[in-house]
Amino acid sequence: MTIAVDLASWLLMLLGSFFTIVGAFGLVRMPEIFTRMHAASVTDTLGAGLLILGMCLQAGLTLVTLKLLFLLALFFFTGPAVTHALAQACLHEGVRPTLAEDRRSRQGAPSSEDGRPS
Amino acid sequence: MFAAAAIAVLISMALAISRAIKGPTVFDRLLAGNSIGTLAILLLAVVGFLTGRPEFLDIGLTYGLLNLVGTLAVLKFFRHGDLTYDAEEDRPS
Amino acid sequence: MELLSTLAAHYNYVITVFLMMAGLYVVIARGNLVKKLVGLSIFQTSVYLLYIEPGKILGGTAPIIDPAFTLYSNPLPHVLILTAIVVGVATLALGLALVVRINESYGTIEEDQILREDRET
Amino acid sequence: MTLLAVVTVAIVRQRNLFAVVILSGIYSFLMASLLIVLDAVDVAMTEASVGAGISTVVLLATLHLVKTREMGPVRPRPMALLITAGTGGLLVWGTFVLPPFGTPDAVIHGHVVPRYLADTVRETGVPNVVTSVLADYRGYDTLGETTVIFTAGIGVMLLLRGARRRGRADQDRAAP
Amino acid sequence: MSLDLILRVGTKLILPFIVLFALYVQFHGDFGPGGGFQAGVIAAATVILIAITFGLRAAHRIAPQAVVERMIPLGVLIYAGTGFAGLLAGHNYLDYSVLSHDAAHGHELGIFLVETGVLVTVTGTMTAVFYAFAERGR
Repeated sequence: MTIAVDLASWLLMLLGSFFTIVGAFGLVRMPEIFTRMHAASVTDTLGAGLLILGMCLQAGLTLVTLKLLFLLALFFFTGPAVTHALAQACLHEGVRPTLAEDRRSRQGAPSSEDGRPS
Repeated sequence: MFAAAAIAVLISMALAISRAIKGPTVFDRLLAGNSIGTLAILLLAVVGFLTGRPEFLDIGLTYGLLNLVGTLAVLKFFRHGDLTYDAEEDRPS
Repeated sequence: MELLSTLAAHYNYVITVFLMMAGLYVVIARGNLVKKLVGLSIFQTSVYLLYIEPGKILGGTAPIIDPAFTLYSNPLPHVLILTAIVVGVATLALGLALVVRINESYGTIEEDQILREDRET
Repeated sequence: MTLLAVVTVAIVRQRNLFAVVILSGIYSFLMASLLIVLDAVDVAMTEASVGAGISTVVLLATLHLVKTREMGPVRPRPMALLITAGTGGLLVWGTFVLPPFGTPDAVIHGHVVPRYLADTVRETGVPNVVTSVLADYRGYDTLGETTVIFTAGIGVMLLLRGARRRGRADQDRAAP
Repeated sequence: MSLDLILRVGTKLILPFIVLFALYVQFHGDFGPGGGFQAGVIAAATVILIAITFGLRAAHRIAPQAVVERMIPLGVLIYAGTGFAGLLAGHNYLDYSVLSHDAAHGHELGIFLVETGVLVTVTGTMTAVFYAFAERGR
């Protein structure tokens, strides 16, 4: 029984680690901000979720598990909120640039300039 | 197994930091910063299990909450140019 | 060769000193007052590291008494640094308030321009 | 640890102050993770909450009030570089006499700490040694710390609130 | 304002748990990491979060400025008063043994009171600093 639980948790943690690294690679390799957001959300949901589930299985039924689940809930609530706000801020910035000084610093890398007025 | 997970999280962290340093826009940096916050929490949990004292997840919760506050503050600042702007309140001139 | 092995044994101190010097460089060389304050806080964090690092014992755990463990890291630096962090954030807030006031009366937060205006008056 | 150094260099080189703020938040997270590894859980918690939360917000609020870009030219000042390099070299040389990392028989583990570790549960009933030393054995320190926060809060309020009233009176009306 | 809808609902869901967590950090500080200072910062972060998502006025409704300002000296007074309790009973300043019939319990109680003082001061100061900076921008 314990071997089965260990095996399952190891599998989950391996998968979680894999997705975490995939997300981080996406964060580096993706060409622009919105696609990077997708990559980062992989880390936030799949990677963190699987890792935490694996650790839950390791911890058994204790206060630690409760805290881990609370952490998971925190990720699931805040991740979308932050990503949504980030995307909105990007769009807002692209459509109506309010900070002129900041735009000037961005002209060096035009590839990241998305969200132009549609 | 925990060691492998810790190494994976560390590698991800390094990649995210490279994005945070390179990142052409402020939003890239912010996204990377948020990811680093998440990864730091994961690293903390994994290290806690690695050293056999997993009671320290409170710190992880603190990280999460404060990460949320910091990121939202920056975003709010960028959208409205003001930290506490509220669209519903008619501002006294 | 001996120098290299000594360096490897003290690698943490080397990094700490590097951080400290980075903070010091920012404080000395940069004119922007906000940047100076950020540099000051980097310097502070490096000092925290300098205190915490000797307190760590390899194989020890955090100093919260538990019958399952016998070897604990040194709690005394933690206490001192806890106080230092609090004082640090108080200093940061006060310094930023001063920066805001300086910006209001001078119109700039660059040290060079402030000094120039002082000389002219 | 090396990651921390990289982020520091980035902070030094960055001119956009927003990016500096975000990077310092990242720096603070990394520092907190490092402190966890060094067993300083209380300190890590404080550092994370202060660095990532309060400092970021306060710095942003300041940036809202002042200019957001650093004006001066980013040229390396040779004198400052020389001074920092010299001081750094001396300090590294000085650390060579310190005991190597993580040895349990270093000098600082010998004096009062064993007593704290052995007696704290019996004397105060609090298993967290950091809390007991902070609030009990070294209570005067903490009283001073609280006073420092108190003073800083008073100072910030004096600096920012008083003048605002006067400024508004100048501009709009002589409201009390 | 519908643009902020997701943010507001998410924050509303999270907020009570943050307050609960701050109290947990405060009272569990004897047995795990945490204590007055950390709990104070988290509580102040709650107010800041409210101010960010719902506007400064909402934050003022929840934590009025007068209350926040009075909290700063109140915490110092709690701390110093705990010390004077020992002094009045004929012991040294900040000696907690007299607070209870048992020395260990007295110390425990003393640590608790002291941490409460730190909590009150830190919450007040951080919130007051944030208010001062935020109102300056108006």
